[in-house]
Amino acid sequence: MSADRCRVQVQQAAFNPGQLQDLLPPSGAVVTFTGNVRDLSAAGSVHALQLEHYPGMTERSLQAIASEATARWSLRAAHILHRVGRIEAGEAIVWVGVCADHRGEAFAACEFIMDALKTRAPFWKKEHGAQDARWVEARDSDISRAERWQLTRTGDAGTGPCR
Amino acid sequence: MSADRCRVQVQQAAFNPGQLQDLLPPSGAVVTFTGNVRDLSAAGSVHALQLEHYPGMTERSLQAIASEATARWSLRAAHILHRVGRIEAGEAIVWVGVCADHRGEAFAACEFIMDALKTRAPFWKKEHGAQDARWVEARDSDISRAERWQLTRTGDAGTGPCR
Amino acid sequence: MLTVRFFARLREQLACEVLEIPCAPGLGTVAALRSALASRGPVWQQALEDQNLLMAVNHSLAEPATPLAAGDEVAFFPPVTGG
Amino acid sequence: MLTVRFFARLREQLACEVLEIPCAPGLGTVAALRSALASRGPVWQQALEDQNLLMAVNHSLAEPATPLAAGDEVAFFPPVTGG
Repeated sequence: MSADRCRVQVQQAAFNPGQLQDLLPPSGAVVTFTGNVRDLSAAGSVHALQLEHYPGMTERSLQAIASEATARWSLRAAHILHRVGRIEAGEAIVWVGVCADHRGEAFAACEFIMDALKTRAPFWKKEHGAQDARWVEARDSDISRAERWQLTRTGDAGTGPCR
Repeated sequence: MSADRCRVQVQQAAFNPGQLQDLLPPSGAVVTFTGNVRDLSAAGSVHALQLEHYPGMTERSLQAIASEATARWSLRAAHILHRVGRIEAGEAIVWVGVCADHRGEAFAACEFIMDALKTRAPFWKKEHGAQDARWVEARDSDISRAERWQLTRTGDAGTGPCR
Repeated sequence: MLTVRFFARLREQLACEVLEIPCAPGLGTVAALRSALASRGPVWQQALEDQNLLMAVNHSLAEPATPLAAGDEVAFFPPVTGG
Repeated sequence: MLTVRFFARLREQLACEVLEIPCAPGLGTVAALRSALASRGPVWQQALEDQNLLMAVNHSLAEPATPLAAGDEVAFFPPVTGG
């Protein structure tokens, strides 16, 4: 059960969020998050993103985040899929699906996973606009969102039931 | 845009959550909640639920909840689908999909909608077990979850942009 | 006339889904209507004295003091359990 | 030997993706390795003095004092921006 409960995947291919939800185990409450590439950023119009990652460390980091989520909340599943390579505007870049018996735990765990992923998982975005390309800067708001979870921290990366 | 932003539906037919997500408008952050019928409750095993509603008032109540969500948070869409009639264990009973530019707003609005729905929308569940059927009692935890949102209330049902 | 609807467990207890009641001077509020219904007999009295019952007028949640007028649809029902 | 990797903007600034560096007495910690790399020239010095850079050893986030041993893979990279 452990291996199936936390599932993480890093891939180049596009994916359909609805089809990923169909793969989750039966449970009373399912919360999903899908992040799509927006066609506009603070720096201007965006045609596509180029996503760089650190093969090996990225997967390990996502696994640790999913594992920490299952240690902190009572979950039936925590799945993470993140694309790398070139991703066109409008396409999905990340998907998180969390299953639990109770909706409060599913909501909290899904939001925690996204906040942790944004600050701890080695991915880097380069925006491709009409003329130029530029690296995306990390956002302070992501750091402060992630810090919220430290206040009630009950588990630690690496000690969860999925490791 | 208004009409499309808040969409609520009450139906007898089964539905696929993934297909509903495909109908949401393009946006940076999408959070969905799916509630499925569990095969076990506090009162015993559950073969199916019979969902009763108040035609007219139920739809109006869901519309008011979606509208309040769009008044409180900056959302591109808030869709709610709820089944009525007989629903077998394992089947989806409710689905909420929320789209926003920022994930924090999508998470908050989706959770708010579920908490409001659980305490304000006229639906009543009857559990069918192996031998008997019994009405499900309202849960205090649902009431306290819903009350959290009053603390930071900024909009009111009926004043949202979707009415 | 007032239309009065009952739902879920309450509907079963009363063995009644919908009533048509002529407007009368003593039925000016939801609370007054509720008292009048409770006087129909022991089953009605017991079912309607449940403090957790919710009330709606014309598809909006109502208070005991909510006024009633001819043509209104009033509903009584247990706490909701959807989702 | 130590394997040293650079990612994203840092990789472009240095025009370097991976280095193989012989272990040496002066390279016992991540901070020592970082100093040694910075001494390679002005471009390296400027890129590596960025206080926001993150460091990893063998695929785990590391501190300046994290010790290094032969065979370790060390990485330097800007704050992450996935999701």
